Amino acid sequence: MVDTITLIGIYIAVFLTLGLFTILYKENVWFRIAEAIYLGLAVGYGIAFDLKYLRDQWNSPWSKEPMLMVGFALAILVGILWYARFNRSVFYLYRWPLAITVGTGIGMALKTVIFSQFLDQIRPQINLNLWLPNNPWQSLWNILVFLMVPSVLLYFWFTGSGHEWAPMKVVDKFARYTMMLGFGYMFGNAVLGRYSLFIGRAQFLLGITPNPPEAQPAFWVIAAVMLITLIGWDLYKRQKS
Amino acid sequence: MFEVSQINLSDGFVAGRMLGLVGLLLIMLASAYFIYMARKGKVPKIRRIAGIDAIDEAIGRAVEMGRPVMCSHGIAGLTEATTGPQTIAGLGVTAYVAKKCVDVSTRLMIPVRQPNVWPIAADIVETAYRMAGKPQEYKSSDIMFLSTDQFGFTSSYIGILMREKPGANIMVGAYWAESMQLATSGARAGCIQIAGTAAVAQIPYFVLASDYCLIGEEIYAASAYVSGEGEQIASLAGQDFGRLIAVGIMLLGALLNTAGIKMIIDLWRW
Amino acid sequence: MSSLLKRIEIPIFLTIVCCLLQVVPYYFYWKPLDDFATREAQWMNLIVATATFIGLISLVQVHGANVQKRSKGWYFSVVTLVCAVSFAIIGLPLPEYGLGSLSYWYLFLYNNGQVALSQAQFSLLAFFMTSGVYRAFRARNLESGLVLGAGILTVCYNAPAIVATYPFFADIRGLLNDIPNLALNRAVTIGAALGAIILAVRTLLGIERGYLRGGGD
Amino acid sequence: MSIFDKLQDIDIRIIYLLAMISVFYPLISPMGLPIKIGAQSTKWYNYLNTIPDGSVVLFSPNFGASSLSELLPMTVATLHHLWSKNVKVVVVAFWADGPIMFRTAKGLAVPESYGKVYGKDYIELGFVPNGETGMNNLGKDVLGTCSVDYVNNRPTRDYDIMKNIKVATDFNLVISIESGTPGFDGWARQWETVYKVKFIVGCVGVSIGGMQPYVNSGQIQALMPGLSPSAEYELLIKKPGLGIASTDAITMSHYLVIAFVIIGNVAYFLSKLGGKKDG
Repeated sequence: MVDTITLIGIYIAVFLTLGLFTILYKENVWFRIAEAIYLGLAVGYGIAFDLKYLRDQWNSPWSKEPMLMVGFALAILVGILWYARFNRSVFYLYRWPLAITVGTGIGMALKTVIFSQFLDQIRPQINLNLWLPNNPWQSLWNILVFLMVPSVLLYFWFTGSGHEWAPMKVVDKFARYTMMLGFGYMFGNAVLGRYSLFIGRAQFLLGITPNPPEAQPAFWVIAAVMLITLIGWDLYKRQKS
Repeated sequence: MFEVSQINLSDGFVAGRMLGLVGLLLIMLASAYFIYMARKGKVPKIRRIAGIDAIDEAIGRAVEMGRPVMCSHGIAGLTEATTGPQTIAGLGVTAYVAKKCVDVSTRLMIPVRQPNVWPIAADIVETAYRMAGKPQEYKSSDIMFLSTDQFGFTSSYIGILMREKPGANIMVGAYWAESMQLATSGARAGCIQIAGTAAVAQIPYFVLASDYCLIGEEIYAASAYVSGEGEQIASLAGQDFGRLIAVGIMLLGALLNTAGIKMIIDLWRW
Repeated sequence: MSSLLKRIEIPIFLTIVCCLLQVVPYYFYWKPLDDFATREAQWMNLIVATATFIGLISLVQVHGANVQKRSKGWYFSVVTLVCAVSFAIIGLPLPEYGLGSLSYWYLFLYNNGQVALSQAQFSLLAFFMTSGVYRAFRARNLESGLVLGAGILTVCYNAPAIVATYPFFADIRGLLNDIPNLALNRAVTIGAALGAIILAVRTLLGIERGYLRGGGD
Repeated sequence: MSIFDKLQDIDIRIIYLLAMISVFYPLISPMGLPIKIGAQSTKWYNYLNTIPDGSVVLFSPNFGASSLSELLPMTVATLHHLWSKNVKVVVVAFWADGPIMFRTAKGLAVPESYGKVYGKDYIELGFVPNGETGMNNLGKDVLGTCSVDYVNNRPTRDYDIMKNIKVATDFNLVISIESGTPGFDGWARQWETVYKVKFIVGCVGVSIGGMQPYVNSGQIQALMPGLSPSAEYELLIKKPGLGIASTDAITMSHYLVIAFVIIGNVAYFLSKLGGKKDG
């Protein structure tokens, strides 16, 4: 048997879960309650999280040396400039922290994308062996990859009039077929992933171990209340009109 | 794959990273060259990108139906290496949409996830109103900060779609698992939808559930394309130049490799 | 003074300096510079974290106005505001005062509120997925037929009972995974890298307008 | 409107209701549909089996509440497997909610029930911020990056287990259970490349496409993608849990998806045929 507060917690969790699920029927008051709570909690969570981050950073490493302390204070001061946006006369100052953020971000992107997303992706293409006498099937697969990657790349050619060139039309077709197969595959995989999540929630609602068994009665009660009110409200409105 | 060593670096150029540096400089300089040529009046022709052309149509539809327009720049921040640039690209599209919506006097709603992106979105819309000479019509409450929580953002976004029933829902930027929910809910609310992302895993949902889809790098081209400015369009020629290098090395390298010549792969040791 | 501070060149200059600071020591190593770049990246994270209250301010602007005007559904706005403020306070990083992320009430709200809600919202995807599959998976032409075929074969592989009975689905899925999926991912990744590099060029040259000047001049 | 047109346009709420039934029904009354142990889970199982006694394993739960349903079963099963062996486990998360997620998993695979002692056989070092930069820092200096532990807030160096763990090379294996970034690419760049530390990855099903290149290149030693392999793994270690409990529901829901695709397409073709006849 669990204590009362835990039990209340379970009822709250079940209520919020089902509240969000009711959007599947239509926009309604239960969904709006759950949505409002979610919105509030998430904003509160974000603030708590960021402040904890700042405090942890202060503890280690920023409070270790005087120079770093100055740096920390400076960061907070620059950070306060974000809020200049809310003042009409100095609003443009928010662009300074923004510029620092964007500049650093682009810098970090520039140094890594060329490796992880460009050269390291080209490299396995170069390593393809198109002729494996002992393994004709593998040769065929390699040739397909050898053709597919460049054709998809060329499909996105933006400038000039290359796409009107007849051989390019073939390349474009081939690229589209490749993409469609790839998209289908990714989509098929996602079905499993998404159902896994729902199954997890369903296991919670049914109180299947290790979830608390108290969740199941809560589920039936709250689901019944929500269903009756939703359908009842609809019928009532239909009768009135 | 990553032979770059991070320990025991000595001062000077870093071995193993030179090919990257050369590649980076080549692509950047090529693009700078095309931009320079554009300033001199030589702007390359650009092919039509259906998804981007559809933005005007979508806004027009929303106006006809008397409904607002919803435009999202994705849910990523500005700093992450792969997603930050997508947010910037999304904001470029947002700027265009804002201008159009102000022109036709349609309400524009922008849902925001990252606190530090909110001021930019607000600035974009306010500037659009100011430039059209009607700053008093700007409402900061339409730049809606929803939540930093991924699914908190999603549930509110869906709620707004269902309640406000916008005529157009334009989403360009970095998206993760919420892509499917947003696109399906938009379709259910009857929006005409244009969606684009460079997050590969999310593209299939956008392809299936939206009316027009920008795939991968098309979103980076989008802000240049909609601006209609020569310099920006010219930068895309740099992108094509990089593409040409990639395709050339790939094809040649694999052929040589099959013939037993490992010349090109040795470049990776630079 | 203010007209000087207002100049757009200042943020563009900051952007360029911060960008180069990250890139240069990566290729041309000089320990003091590299250490400084690492420190600057951490420093920037502090600046980003400082922006956290913008969310709350915007929330109060929107929902506070709702409550004040008693506009439609204002009571939901009250709920939102109360939840936001109370969770933020309970989560303040002050364990000395019984607050913070390990406190009883924080974990109570986190586990029963945040966890329940985010899982529920995430799991709704299963439904959207099913209706999406049903509506969009039509073999209208060869291309949509390919999406459909690849998708349905993968679904078959992922169902434990199906693949246990018909193991050949595993082989088909292997081919789909290793050929078109690999090729697509690789090509889009390379293209996205190119896009990001060119976007950086535009930003560094100051011609990318979206993020910096509100899209105007 | 013909029956075929109607079948092409079933009310979305009926679809949702059937989807719900396809999951709830098998959970309420399990059907025991067949399940076959596949290659991925076997590889994972064998890989963990071959870790020599006395190894040090870095266990990294990099996910949050929203992915808990999909990743918890494999986390719990892997922990059962680890506790049953004579290895030391250091838990570090690069995802803010990671430490809380580990607590949930630890409650289901209790180390003490295997005679493991906190601080001697395993330790929780909490969350390291800044993603990949954090991984890099941890590799260079474990004690400096995590100066205090998560559970008691005591200096890390005071614990027995940390006596010989200073840098990345002191670890024999990294196990990362993850739902996004920071994740496998960070491990590849910061640990595998630099220190040649082997790593294995458990991920959500949707990530498998992006990981494939790394598995092909041999950087990821073993991959556990999503719930179905988790269930097989539970069978392998003979600890049936949430994964096994889910398999019927997975199969039933997938049957439903297949059925809808078939209904939609057959109706589409028949109505097109019918349309031609009329015209």
